[in-house]
Amino acid sequence: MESLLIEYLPILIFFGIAIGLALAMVGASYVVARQSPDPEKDSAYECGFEAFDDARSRFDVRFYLVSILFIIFDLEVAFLFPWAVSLSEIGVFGFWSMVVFLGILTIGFIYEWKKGALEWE
Amino acid sequence: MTYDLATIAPELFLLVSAMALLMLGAFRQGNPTGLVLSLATVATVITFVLVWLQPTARELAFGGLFVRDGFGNFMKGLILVGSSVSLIMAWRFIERENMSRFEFPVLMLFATVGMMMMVSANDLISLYIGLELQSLSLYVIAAFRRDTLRSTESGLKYFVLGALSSGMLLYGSSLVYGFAGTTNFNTLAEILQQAAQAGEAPSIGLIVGVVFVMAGLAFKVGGVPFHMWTPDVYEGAPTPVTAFFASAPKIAAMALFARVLMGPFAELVAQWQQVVVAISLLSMVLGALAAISQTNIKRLMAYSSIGHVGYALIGLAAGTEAGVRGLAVYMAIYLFMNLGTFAVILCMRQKDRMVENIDDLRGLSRTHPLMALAMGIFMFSMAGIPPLAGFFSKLYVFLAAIEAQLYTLAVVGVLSSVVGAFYYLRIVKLMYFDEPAESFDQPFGREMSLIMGAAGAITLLFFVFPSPIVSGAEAAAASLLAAAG
Amino acid sequence: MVVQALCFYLFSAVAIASAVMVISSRNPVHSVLFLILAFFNAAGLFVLMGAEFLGMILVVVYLGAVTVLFLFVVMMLNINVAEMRQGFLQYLPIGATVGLILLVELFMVLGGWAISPEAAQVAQVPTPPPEQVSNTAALGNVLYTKYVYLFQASGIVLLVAMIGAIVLTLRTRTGVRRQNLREQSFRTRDESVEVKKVQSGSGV
Amino acid sequence: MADLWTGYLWPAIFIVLQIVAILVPLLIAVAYLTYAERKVIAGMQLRRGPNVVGPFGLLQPLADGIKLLFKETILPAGSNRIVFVLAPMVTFVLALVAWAVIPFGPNQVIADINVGVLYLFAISSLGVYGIIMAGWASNSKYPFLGACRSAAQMVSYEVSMGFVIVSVVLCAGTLNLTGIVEAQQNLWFAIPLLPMFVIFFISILAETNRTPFDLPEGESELVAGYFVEYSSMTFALFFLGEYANMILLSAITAVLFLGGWMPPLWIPPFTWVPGEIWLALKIAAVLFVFIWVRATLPRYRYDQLMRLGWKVFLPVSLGWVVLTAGVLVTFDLLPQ
Repeated sequence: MESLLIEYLPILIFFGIAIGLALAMVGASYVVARQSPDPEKDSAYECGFEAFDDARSRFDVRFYLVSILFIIFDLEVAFLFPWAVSLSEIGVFGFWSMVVFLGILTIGFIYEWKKGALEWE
Repeated sequence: MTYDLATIAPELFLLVSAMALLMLGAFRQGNPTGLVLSLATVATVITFVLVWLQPTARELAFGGLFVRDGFGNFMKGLILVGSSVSLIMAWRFIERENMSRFEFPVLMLFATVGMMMMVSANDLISLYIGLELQSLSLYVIAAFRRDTLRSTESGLKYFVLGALSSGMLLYGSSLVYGFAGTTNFNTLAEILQQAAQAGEAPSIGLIVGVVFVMAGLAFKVGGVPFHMWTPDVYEGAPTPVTAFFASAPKIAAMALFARVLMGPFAELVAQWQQVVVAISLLSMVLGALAAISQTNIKRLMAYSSIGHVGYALIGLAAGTEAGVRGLAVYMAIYLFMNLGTFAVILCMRQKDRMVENIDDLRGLSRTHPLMALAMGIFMFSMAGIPPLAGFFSKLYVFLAAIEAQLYTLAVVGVLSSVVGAFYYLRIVKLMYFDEPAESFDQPFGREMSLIMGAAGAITLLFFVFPSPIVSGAEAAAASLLAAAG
Repeated sequence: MVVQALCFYLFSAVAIASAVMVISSRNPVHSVLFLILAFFNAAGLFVLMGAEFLGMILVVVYLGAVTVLFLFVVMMLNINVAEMRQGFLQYLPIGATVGLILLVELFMVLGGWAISPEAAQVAQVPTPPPEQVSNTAALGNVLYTKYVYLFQASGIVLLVAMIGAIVLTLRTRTGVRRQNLREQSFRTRDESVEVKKVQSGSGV
Repeated sequence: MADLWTGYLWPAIFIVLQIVAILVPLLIAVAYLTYAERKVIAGMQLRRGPNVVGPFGLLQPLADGIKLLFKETILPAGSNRIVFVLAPMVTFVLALVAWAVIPFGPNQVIADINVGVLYLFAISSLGVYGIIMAGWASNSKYPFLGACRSAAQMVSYEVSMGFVIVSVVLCAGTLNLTGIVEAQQNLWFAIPLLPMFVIFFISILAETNRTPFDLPEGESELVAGYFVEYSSMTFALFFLGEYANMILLSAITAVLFLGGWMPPLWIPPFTWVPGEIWLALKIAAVLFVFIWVRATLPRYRYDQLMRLGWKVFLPVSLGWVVLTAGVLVTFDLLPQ
């Protein structure tokens, strides 16, 4: 238990150092460089016109669909990891158990394919 | 392992057919909905036969995660009747109402599999997964007409509150696991028995956990104070879906309720009894009072179902074999009355549109005498007028309550059924004594008449041939109690 | 040991603080960002408990996938927070009461933290110590064999989720011209090219 | 007091030194990767590339860095400032911290955790946040569109990356990166898992938004994608983060498929070279392919990109996982 956690300590420190470095770099530039904001410079990049409205209002349901399908397949991957590690323990039964599981999800995948959910237009 | 597969044969069959139908729908050219729907109905019927053929001896599968016993078989049979009849009622509906997509029957089948898994759960984890499979499919079915505001709203409401209740159930289960060290029902029962023999009071954490689990289940059966979703969801969901919601999931959740409380937590009866009594009392009273002012028939049925849940819970509150038998009989009869009523509601169409106002039933006796007769039977039966089936179902639970000395419960039950009779009889009055409104569209379809007729006959003739249901319920109760004891 | 305790307090303090910010911040996107922070610290807590696999999977699944979805939805729907606030204030008393009751219950539970000896015995499921078997392998050793029923059932739940997502969100637009790879690759010269003799002096 | 020093401070200082020993070369490598990219592409296009600042233009990256440092940090008017500044930091930090688990040689790794592969997978799945946050916080159309595209793209390719990693884990029998490298003692996984290797490489191109999958930044349509509004050091952080990510993913490729620190053959001239050098060479080779691809291939169309991810890579990699496992189980080749 202890030894397990000791290995994670450097990661924590690494995070600390990386965050510190990022802050230092942005901060240094902010201090060193001359800051002279003006409204034209600070306006959003457009084709020359003023922005008509808020940029964040478009909602394309496809992005939603892609990310929900991603969640499902990501879970599938999450199930695969322990299986891959302990396949030698659980042997043939474990293998077929996973094949059935993947088969169920493949049915879903085929269904998606046929419904055209995987196509971007 | 092959042995285990035989134990879950009905579930397995239904599951495989659901997946096969999904593929069929995806690959078939044209609109495959009609075909998928009829095949789905056939699949539920075959599954019903498979359940029928299953031995009633108690048997564990998959290392105690799954149990098959007489109680489970009885309840699964009811669930399958509910699903198949709802599927039949959907035949015409989904074509007419522009929701003709083959996913509908497939999701119904998945929901049914989930319910069967719930009923057979012998572990908190398998309980949860069965419940989620059921709920997830139902959320989608409720919102199936995604272009209508009411359907999406009902789906969303159902989802948000359902997710909340699942969360509570899960939280409760984790507390139970934390304090008892196991999620298996048999082991839980053993631990609690040992603790009781050693004279220890059950730890408070365990009790809190059980209460949370009960709150989650009460949500699923729609008992007060966890009923808020019922009227909105019933009103918004497409009508065959409402019929389904009011029948099969209710039975599954009720069966689960009974299994959880009478099985692993049988020793804690003193603790959970008060909660069940409270839910039952509140549901009966609210179901009776709130229904009076309703004008929409689907909302009315929602409140009526809340009330029925209250009555059924009386049987559970008794915590005895007689009580569970009462519960089983109640749910069986409720199923038939309910399906019949929804068949009538589904026939309420004017000018090619569904109408849902109670007033639209005015003078039905003159325009459609047979339909009015059937509806009258269902209403009288729901009100509990002898000698119809509804009377006996109430009788069984009240007797169980009195036997268990829960007099308040029995008295309030009788009183609220008197109040409830008011709105049931109002419908009868509308049908028989008011001037006819516009007549409903013809024809309804032969299957509708068949459902109404069959349900009416069962409700009417129950007192002549009570034995199939009652003896079945008796065996079911005995097998549940045998496992606990 | 001290470092471990310090990490625990760090992670749990940040997790709780960001959880509070999730419900109290004015901008829904900020809420989601705080949710990310809360999950991240929860993953840290998992690792502290020695459940490294769960910690990582929490990051992969919840942060890498679920919150991305949240963020997408919240970003693209302009949610009017002020409107939501009104309801919030209206129901605050009830909500606070329920919350308080739950809190009291929780304390009662903690107060009664005594597992009966019988329970402790049963609870001693033979879990191998982390030195011998990494907890990923420990999970793998039972999940696909002993708990195969639950494993397959969760596969079905995922299948239903896929169907549900498509039933509720997929809209096929008509009139979209898609690339047809088959057609493109199996096109022959004869189908697409026509050789014509053109008389000089006159057009085609 | 002595206890405090021996028990806590010395180890901590040691760890910090190790980290610095990785970070400094890494940042230098990032700087010179930009230089290398320009030089290589120039070479492929028969140009000379940077050649003014210092001998052969070698000081060019430094000059670029200093220039960016002295620029004004612009915070767009409609933006959400905190998130706006946070976004590049997220990208940068994530690109760095993943290095904690990369093994440079036997026992030469900062954090030798049991679930190293998962840690990398987790960190790379977080990479999408920097981009989404940038796109949203800028409150400008191009960044927002770029961020949406980028997020959907990264997410789509991550699934097949996951399957590829699983197939490697199957062959290695462990999630520990050192263990994975050691399992390639006799045979690099790139050979038995060749299709997976190819899929993995193409997926990391998409994951880092590189050509031919650089639609999120497509200059000709989205100006510069999600970092249109960035300037100065916030821009530099994105830039550094992206290139550090490229190096990181090349390192992961080397570790998972190309035997990490191991020489290609265990015979004298190869075994004389230390492991770190081998790893560096492998990383450089993969990076060269990155640049080569950029110089050669045109950009994908978005629907083609999604199709490649979902309809080709996903089924193929999933099928390959099952195939690998099947072969391993049938012929009893599973690592114990």
